[in-house]
Amino acid sequence: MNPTLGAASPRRRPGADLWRRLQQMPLLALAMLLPVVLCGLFGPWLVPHDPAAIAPAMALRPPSWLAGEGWTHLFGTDYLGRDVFSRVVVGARASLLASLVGVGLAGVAGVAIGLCSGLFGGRVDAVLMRLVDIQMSMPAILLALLVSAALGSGLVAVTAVIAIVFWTNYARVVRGETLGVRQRDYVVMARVLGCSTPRLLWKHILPNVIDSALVVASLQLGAAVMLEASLSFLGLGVQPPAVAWGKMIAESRLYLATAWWLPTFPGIALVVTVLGTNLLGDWLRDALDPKLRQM
Amino acid sequence: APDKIGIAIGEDPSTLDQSASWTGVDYQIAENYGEFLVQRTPAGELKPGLASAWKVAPDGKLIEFTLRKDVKFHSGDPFTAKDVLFSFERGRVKSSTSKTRLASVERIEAVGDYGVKVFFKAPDVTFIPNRGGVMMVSKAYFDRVGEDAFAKQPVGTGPYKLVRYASGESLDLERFAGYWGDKPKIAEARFFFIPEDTTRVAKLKAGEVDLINACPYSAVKDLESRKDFKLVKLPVDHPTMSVVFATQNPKTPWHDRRVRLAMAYAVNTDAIIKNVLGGIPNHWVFLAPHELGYDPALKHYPYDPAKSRALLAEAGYSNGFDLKLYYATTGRVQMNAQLAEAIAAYFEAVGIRTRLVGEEWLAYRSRYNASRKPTAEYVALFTHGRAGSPDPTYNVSLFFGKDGPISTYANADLDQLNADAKATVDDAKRAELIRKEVRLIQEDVPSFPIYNNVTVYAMKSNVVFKPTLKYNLDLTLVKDMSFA
Amino acid sequence: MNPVLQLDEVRKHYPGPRAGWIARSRGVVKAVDGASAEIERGTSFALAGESGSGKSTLARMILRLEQPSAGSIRFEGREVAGLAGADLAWYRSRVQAVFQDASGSLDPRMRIGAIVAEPLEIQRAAGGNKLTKQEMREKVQEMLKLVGLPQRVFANYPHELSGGQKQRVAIARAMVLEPALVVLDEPVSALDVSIRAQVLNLLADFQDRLGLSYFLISHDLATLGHVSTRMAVMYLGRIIETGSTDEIYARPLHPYTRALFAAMPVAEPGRVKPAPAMRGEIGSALDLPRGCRFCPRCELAQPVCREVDPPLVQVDAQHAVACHLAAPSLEDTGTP
Amino acid sequence: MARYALKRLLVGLVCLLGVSLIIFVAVRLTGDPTDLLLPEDASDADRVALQAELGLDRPLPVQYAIFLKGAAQGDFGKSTRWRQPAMELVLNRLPATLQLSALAFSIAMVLGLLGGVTSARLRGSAFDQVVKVGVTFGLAVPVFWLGLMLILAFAVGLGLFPTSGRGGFAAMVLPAVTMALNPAAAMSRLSRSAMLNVLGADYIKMARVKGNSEARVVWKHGLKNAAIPLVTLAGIQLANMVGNTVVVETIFAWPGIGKLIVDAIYARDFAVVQAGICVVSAIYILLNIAVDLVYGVLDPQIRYD
Amino acid sequence: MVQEPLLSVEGLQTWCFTRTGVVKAVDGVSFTLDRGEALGLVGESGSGKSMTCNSIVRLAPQAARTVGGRVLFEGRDLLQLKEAQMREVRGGRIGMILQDPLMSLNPVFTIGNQVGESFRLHGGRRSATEIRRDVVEVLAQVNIPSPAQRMASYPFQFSGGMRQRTVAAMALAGRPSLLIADEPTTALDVTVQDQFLRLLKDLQANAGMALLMVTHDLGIVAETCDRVAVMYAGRIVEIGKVQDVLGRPAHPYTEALLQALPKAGVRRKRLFQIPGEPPNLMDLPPGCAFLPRCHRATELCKTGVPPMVDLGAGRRAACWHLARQEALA
Ligand SMILES: Nc1ncnc2c1ncn2[C@@H]1O[C@H](COP(=O)(O)OP(=O)(O)OP(=O)(O)O)[C@@H](O)[C@H]1O
Ligand SMILES: Nc1ncnc2c1ncn2[C@@H]1O[C@H](COP(=O)(O)OP(=O)(O)OP(=O)(O)O)[C@@H](O)[C@H]1O
Ligand SMILES: [Mg+2]
Ligand SMILES: [Mg+2]
Repeated sequence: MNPTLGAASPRRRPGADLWRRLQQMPLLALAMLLPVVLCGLFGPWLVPHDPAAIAPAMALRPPSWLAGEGWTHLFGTDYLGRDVFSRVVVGARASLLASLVGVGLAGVAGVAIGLCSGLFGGRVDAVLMRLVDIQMSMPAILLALLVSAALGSGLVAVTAVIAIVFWTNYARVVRGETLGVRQRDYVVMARVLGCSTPRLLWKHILPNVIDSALVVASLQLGAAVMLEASLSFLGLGVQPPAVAWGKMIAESRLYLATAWWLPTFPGIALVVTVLGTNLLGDWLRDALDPKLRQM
Repeated sequence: APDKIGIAIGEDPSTLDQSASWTGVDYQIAENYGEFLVQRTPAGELKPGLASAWKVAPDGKLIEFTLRKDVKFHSGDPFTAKDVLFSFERGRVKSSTSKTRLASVERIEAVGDYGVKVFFKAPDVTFIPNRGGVMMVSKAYFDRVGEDAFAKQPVGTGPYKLVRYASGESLDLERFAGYWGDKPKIAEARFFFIPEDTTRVAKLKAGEVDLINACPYSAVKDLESRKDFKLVKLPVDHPTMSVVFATQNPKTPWHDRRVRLAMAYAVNTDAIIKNVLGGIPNHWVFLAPHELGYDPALKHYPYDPAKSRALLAEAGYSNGFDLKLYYATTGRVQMNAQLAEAIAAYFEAVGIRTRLVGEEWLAYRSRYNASRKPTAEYVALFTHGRAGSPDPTYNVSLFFGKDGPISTYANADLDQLNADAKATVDDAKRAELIRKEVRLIQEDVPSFPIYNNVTVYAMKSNVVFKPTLKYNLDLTLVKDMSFA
Repeated sequence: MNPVLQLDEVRKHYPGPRAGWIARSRGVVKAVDGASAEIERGTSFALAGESGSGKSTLARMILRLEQPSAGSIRFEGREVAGLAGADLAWYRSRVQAVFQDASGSLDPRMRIGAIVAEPLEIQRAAGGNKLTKQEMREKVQEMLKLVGLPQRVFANYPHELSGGQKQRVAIARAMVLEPALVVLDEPVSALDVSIRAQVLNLLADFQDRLGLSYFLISHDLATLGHVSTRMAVMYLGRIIETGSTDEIYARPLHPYTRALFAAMPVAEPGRVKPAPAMRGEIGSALDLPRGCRFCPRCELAQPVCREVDPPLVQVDAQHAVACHLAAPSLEDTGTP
Repeated sequence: MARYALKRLLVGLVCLLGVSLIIFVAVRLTGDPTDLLLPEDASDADRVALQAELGLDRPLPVQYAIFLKGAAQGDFGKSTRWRQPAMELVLNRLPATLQLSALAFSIAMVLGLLGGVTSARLRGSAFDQVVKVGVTFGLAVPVFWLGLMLILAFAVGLGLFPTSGRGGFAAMVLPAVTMALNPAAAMSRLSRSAMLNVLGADYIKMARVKGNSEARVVWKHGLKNAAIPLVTLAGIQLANMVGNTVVVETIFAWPGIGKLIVDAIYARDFAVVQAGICVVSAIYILLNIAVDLVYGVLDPQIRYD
Repeated sequence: MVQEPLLSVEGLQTWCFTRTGVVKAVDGVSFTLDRGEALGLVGESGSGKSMTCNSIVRLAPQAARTVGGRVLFEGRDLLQLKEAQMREVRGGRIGMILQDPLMSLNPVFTIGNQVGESFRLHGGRRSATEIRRDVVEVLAQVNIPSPAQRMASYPFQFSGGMRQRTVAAMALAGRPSLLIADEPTTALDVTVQDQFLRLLKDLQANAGMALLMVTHDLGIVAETCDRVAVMYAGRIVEIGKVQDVLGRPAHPYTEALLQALPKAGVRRKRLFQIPGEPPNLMDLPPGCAFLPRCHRATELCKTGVPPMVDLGAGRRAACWHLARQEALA
């Protein structure tokens, strides 16, 4: 619709397109997520203190710089005298692992089911969508509780719970997208060319519905960390010595009035992560939409 | 002074019917309107209650109760021996706790309207300390209203009657004008059920209630520093938070006494109590000082990591070993997870590679039951029976006896000693036997204690409350409250 | 006479629209209701008609995206509906298509090179050719050159191209297998005048080079007249007039065809247009009128028109029409 | 329309059956309730006897059949924890949850719509940015933390509202706000993007061309067109609220159904879990049907008959 | 006596500020329009026709800003009016028909409601019955059969032609003195288009309304308009009476446009095609914007933007060759 703006101008160098897109990267989102991801990957090597080393005599000290005691305990210490900063840094791994793997598993399952449902329609669609309905009609947190009560607690259980609770969203969204894409001219054209169903799914439909799945995923990452926190609140989160932000926040609620630094720093980490993934999601949505990309 | 009081407690009772009460919270509420045959004073002494007197036969197999004649239920029905028989029958069926307490009873007979004879299969020194096992309910009322109304709108003989109950929300009590005993000072009480600790404390701070129970240790310092509030600490002692071993499996490192001892030496329980638990709980070696057989000479396992490592090396574990430490992630014990983390860290420090396995209450309980098998590999943070039972022999058989239903330990010498002690009615002699038992256990380390529970009541500074001592429940009896 | 494609009384009936997404549908949409035509090798056949008259549906049936409800479609003498396996792959390689919306018919996630190569790849997978990757690449580049696109677009995505460029990509894709028949469903309607000319010229070039046949759909009569040798006019699922394009341009017989020509705007200032010989709104394929389907809008309608559906009658060798009044006595009764 | 609703109800019933089956199996996977019901020193014989009494010794299909038969007659079994008919317990607690959900829902909708629609209108403005941050906050803040902070600030600190419990409108404010924040954020997000989609449409431009004021353009011409996805989300949110009140109910000691079900899960009180989740699911299904019927009102092209 | 024109656009500049640069969508457009006159605005896609119309009523998209020029309408500069005053003008003195009839009607309100809204917004205080009467009247005026009944219909229940006529009815409701129609018939069938254009002409003649019609179909211009302006790359390159411009095009772009049209009779002749690509408005060559595609291009054309040359009889064109001829003459 806007040929004059087409980028096929004669002065384009190879790579220029990539550079332009890089420039439009959500720098803020990356700035937020990069430290988080670094912590997740290298947390144990970055920390000033052993996050598990207890020192009961040092319990519940406020951030050391506030007391003019230098930078030894940047974020203070917890009820066992452990360094909160180190725990927040190391906690990134479990939080990210549970949410990334959980959301990833949910995504794979949900996308596959959504694709089948949307492409084949009819009875397959009816059955799959009823399954989605059934799951959605069960309250998520209660479902999560039931699952973790059955699986026991721990990182694996939390991840499984996240996957089980979240797949339906993908299934619905991808199904809707597939229904739309399947009628698009390029899919029709692929059929005119004699495309086989697997090729159609893989080459034409999946690449065109995966965006919305990615956007859903980016939104769900935050929700997944929250679910982890809620499970911890109800007593079923990850297990020590594993550290996760949700668990830290949930456990520190006893100290809300007396040791503000306990919930605050993991809380900030959580907010930054969710904000980052949401911004990234917004950007993804725009960036992956070729029409918007042109503007 | 006001005569209405608001109280926030952690949980709903599971039943209102006092004859069916079986959990701690049930008793917290129900003992305000239901009563036992025998009473306890706030100081913890036993005194006549609905039974004005009782006589224990010399062989300990029969107790004869004489009932008060002036007692009326809230429904207006008089209290008689028929009610006692009915209550015992009902309690045995309806309440698992009562069933246990009445296990030693062979039969009960009424002697006229105001006398009751209880026959035992074997002497039971816990029967009177347990105040006669069940709270009294009215047979006449039951016959009149039937099961449903009886369970929903229970009547008792207590100083208060139950007027309203909203599940999950609150419960109202009102002074019973026809009460046989001393008239309590407070006319009305409302219990709020606030499961979240922080909220419960907030409710007190906001002035919405006058008193809360199970005040979290983390809030104690803050409340103590404010002059509007005061705290009452009640040693409940039982159960005693301990590290418990399933000792029977020879394949496990802790089958070796030295390893268990090493682990006891590895944990700085004093530091935990002081820094993590706010210095509030008690730390008894085994029994509380007021208990029969208390041994002042007995000392704690000291915190001695060097000795711990030496013992481990001696037992052949100089490189440590892998350990799974089980603990409960839900349930009513506060700061369980924190405690588990601390203990795990101490074990790690002497080379024991500890993996914490937190389980939700039921799974945790099931695992404990399963660990009674001699093949079990089991070390857990568990609430063991040490101090604060009706009688020390009762807990020893329960928790340390070979056939003890919740024992993961077996020691023929101990069993023999305990059998002797149980059969000894003479207190001094029994005390000596108990001291021997305790020393034996202390030496063999089937478990080692971390702390003994002290529950904290927090209240506005104008509230006067004397909770019942020397008893293993944190009762919240309105009759013992008043305003200054 | 060697027709590439023969349509014989082709029909397509859809279940009527559903009221809401769960209620049962009512009625039948007769999207195509008995269409017959023959397309000669190397020529262009054009189809005109009002929106919703069934042109695209017919095209979809030829492309085997839809099975006809009745009638037969034969390609090079073989019944299209019965093709399967290798035969179907062969058919897919012989019949190609270009649609109106160029941006819609190019997968936005594929690069131009991959789009144009796709028919080759599919045919290779089906055993239709044995080209190497390199040969395919060369072939694609040759096609891009033929349609007048610079080599560098090979690595571009469709959205980076202008509308005319995209339509040329779509044409390149259609031509890469050197098909016998190309179905063109309004290939230039969305394009600007200047670009339209480029694309039409391009199509003509390909026809000259490959000797292929076009089945062209357009409602722009000027375009259609420029391109086709034979044409047909559809109205509500039925071909109401067909013949050589010149003949129909010179002597439109059906009142609807006449109205169509009359309404066509011409860039000749001062030309006085005749009043439209038509009234009312276009009918619905859902409930067709009795008799002639054009008669509710026809200024000339006679009683017979309301009773009898006129068949398509050959008026001369080059011209057939479905109108009671037009064939052959229309001249006699006098035109309005 | 009635026929359509009936049809949907039937489908809903099938869903409910699926829910009950899943819950039935899941709840039994979580463990055996007898451990909780028996005193610490109970014998194995006691356990077996109790299992028999609770009917847990029978094969699962038989148990399920018994459950279904009872449920069909409105009997969902008796609570082992509270010793009352399970459905009675659930229904007693339901009004509190519905009340809270309704208020929280209203707050979420008003906040979410106002925020989302206005930031769509003022796209790129400072307001838009503020809403964006607010939305993220709403999506990132753990509910329990928020609830406790609100209690500390508004109940303990300022004394404006009660800390907890049920009683009067004031008591509902804090829990409702706590519950509303997350859905409000989601609503605001969705209404912003739905509104942006709609605001680009030609009929919106047409409305401007006609001389409508900007407010009328947005709230009259825009909102009704953006409404379908919003109504869908709203329906899901309202339904989810009923089921996801657990945390808020725990913190605010709100005597609702969520806390009941969680307690029941912990107590392995199968009957209450089953009854509770079935009720919540039924509400969800009914709300969904209602949402579909609302579609018909909003979009003239959708007609059910 | 020279009558003041109804609309006089002078040096209008509307630029789009995008992430990648500034698009000078409208860059110095000037024209006048008298009362009762019909002016066609033609040019290829993206040449700035819609942007010009939108700028007149100040409804250009968010990214766009009118950075220069004046729009004198009935003596007032529309660009200086307050938003509230502008709302009075929109839909009141100036009616507008947007491109796509399917999309211009709000799908969730009835036809009656939407047409009525135009009356409510511009007719002063009137009762519901009065408005209803007006709606019926205007719907009848645009040939909607049984308007009283069809008022309760929703847009999807109308055919494309009926929808288009409803949009016209809304535009007419305020009794405008100027009607702007932006490609009013692109989505329509020829027969329906024909009907609609006839209607538009009738209304214009009967109500004495001026018409500014955007299209890229020269045929439509020939049939409907008195004068025509040809746009290329954000500027008007030629303007004059329809017969003159289409009959003897002065600007090479106009000429090319006419040649590229397929002629119904002439089959299989190669069509004239304008070489090259449409211009990139973000990156125009320094001289004449049409230069890269122009067959007359010379070095002269690179010297700068060609000036408007008056060719007499209200005809003007912007081409360096014409300028030179004039200079020589
Ligand atoms: N899948 C379908 N189900 C039901 N009806 C359909 C379907 N596809 C097309 N139709 C109907 O068939 C009729 C013919 O449609 P078709 O798309 O073939 O028309 P067309 O002549 O190509 O129109 P246009 O010029 O607008 O492209 C229309 O009334 C349309 O609504
Ligand atoms: N929001 C926008 N951001 C950037 N550029 C824009 C925007 N809107 C329009 N343009 C550009 O402004 C120029 C003029 O657009 P306009 O819509 O006026 O063209 P037009 O002549 O009406 O074309 P058409 O015939 O396709 O309707 C185009 O090049 C277009 O790309
Ligand atoms: Mg079509
Ligand atoms: Mg335009």
